[in-house]
Amino acid sequence: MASKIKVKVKLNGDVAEVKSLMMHPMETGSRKDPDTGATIPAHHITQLTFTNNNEPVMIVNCSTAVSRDPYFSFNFAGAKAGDTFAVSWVDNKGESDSTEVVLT
Amino acid sequence: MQPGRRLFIRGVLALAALTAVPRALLAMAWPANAFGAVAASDAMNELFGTSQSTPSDAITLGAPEIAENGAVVPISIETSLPDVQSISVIVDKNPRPLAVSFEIPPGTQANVACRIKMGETSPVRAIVKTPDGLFSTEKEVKVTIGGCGG
Amino acid sequence: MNFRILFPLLAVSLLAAAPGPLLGLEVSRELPITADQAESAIKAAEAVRKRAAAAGNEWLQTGSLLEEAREAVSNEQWQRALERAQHATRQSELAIEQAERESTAWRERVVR
Amino acid sequence: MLNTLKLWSLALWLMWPAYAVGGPEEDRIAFQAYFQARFPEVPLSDYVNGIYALDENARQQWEQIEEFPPYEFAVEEGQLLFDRPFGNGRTYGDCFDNQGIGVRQDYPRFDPVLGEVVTLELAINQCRQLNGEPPYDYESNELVSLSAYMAWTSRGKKINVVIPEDPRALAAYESGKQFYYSKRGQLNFACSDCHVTSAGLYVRADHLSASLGHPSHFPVYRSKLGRMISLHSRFYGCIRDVRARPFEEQSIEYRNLEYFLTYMSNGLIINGPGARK
Repeated sequence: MASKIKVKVKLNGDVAEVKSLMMHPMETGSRKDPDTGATIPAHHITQLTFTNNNEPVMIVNCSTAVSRDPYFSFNFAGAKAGDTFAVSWVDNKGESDSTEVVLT
Repeated sequence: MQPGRRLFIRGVLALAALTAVPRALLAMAWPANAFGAVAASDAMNELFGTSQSTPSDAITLGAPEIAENGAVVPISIETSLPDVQSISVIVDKNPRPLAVSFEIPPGTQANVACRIKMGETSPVRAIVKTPDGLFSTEKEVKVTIGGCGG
Repeated sequence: MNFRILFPLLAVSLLAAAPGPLLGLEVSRELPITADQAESAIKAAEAVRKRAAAAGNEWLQTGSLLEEAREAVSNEQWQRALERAQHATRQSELAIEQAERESTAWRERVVR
Repeated sequence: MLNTLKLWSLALWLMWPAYAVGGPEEDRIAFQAYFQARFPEVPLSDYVNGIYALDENARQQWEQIEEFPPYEFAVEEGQLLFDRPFGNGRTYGDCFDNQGIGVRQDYPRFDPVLGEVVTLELAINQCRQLNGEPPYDYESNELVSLSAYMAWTSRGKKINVVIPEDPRALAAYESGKQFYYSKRGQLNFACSDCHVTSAGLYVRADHLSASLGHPSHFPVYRSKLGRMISLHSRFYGCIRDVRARPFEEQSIEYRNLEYFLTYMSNGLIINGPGARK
């Protein structure tokens, strides 16, 4: 399946401005299914890693209090056109997703 | 409740061991104990070894006064403090107060934004870790009952 | 202006929420309700619900009241079935009145 | 015979201005003027932003969501579906003007053959059936994603709903208008009670949006639900909220309502898909 991570990186000199959005339910574990009344188990991203040319530029540790379809933005220095920028996450069920873009 | 939670945390740790560790670049495993803490001070202790932080004007916390939607509260944190190692967000009145924690390698600017959930009106605190210690700022965000849209 | 909205709103919702006896509905306390009475009340409620629906204005709760009434019948709770059916009937009657009133009253609200 | 025809034409010609004066165009002008008089500080073009035209605090949060809006997934998915040919080799584009790109503003439209109002969602399903494909469920992700993509390609286009000189079209408009202004349900509310009379006021802790511009930004990603919803799904929610039994999506009632409501926003631009709480 195609990655459900979207990433937009804007180069501003050597500073990369990163915005990323990913599809994930981010279930809290305290919601109940409206039809069955059963508790929906927690299902959330635990850790996100952003790398530029394989060097980590940001690691985000998440709880269930990060909103559904999480969004993150940050800036890092030392980027240039042609760099390979990658985003990946793992969640509490061991699922994962990743994507990469070449900076322009 | 407790055994269940411990089991959950063990599960998470096991998963982290299985999936995350091979990625050698990870700085630190997911801090399960800090995220599992029910009291904000416990979350701080688990994450930093202390629950004390120094209020700082050098941190700007962007958060709405009244959240349009408790499920999606946009927040941003920016600081001019040097050598920032991490930025963490604590929502005191959430069932698990530690919401998110950004680990910031050298070269990355201390300027982050994300969207979080808030169960009720609560102080939102940004905790910034530097080699000089923990610094913080806070802002109260009101969460109201929605109208038809909410 | 707010009262113009609130007042009818309150009146209608109070009426609709009120239990049968308050509305002067015949809910006998002395004689036990028979299965026939309960079932004919449901039949009547269903008929008037259909009229409200045909007027394009069935209320939200009416269907579930009728469902509760039928469930009560299957549990042989005739009194409960009758009350639910009568509540549903009253809702549909009010809905039909509302639709009839609105068939002309809406014109006064048109932005001119 | 010829004279009779001429007489009729003359009569129609004489009647036309009278019809126009009491008709949809006069309604639209009055509708837009009402909001402009009510909120003189809000530019007409801002009504496409719904509640965010009237609620500054909520607007700031919405603008942050728009930095990277969650509906982008639906737009992407919609484009994939839109470009994928049917089993017979034809495509959605073949069913629409301009290959379906930038046409959202022309919907809903009156179909003289069917004699009914056809919304974009209905037209998408008609296109599928015409090409031997089963229609989508109106609440399906596929349909709402296709609609999101088609709105996306129409951003900036002026809404241009046409009511042709056909008594059935006018009747459809009038029926939508009656629906809009009629009180219904146990709470005894008309659409206009909230979104005209009380626009900008509180309903519990939220502000009520103005109807002007309502149809410009659908479908929308509801963060409460974590998915995209259609305009008719929003109608469904509103009708349920006033405690009336809602109609089904794409029912004739909702299509006529959309026809009236969208006509009221003629001249504003399409800015869908949108993001809402």
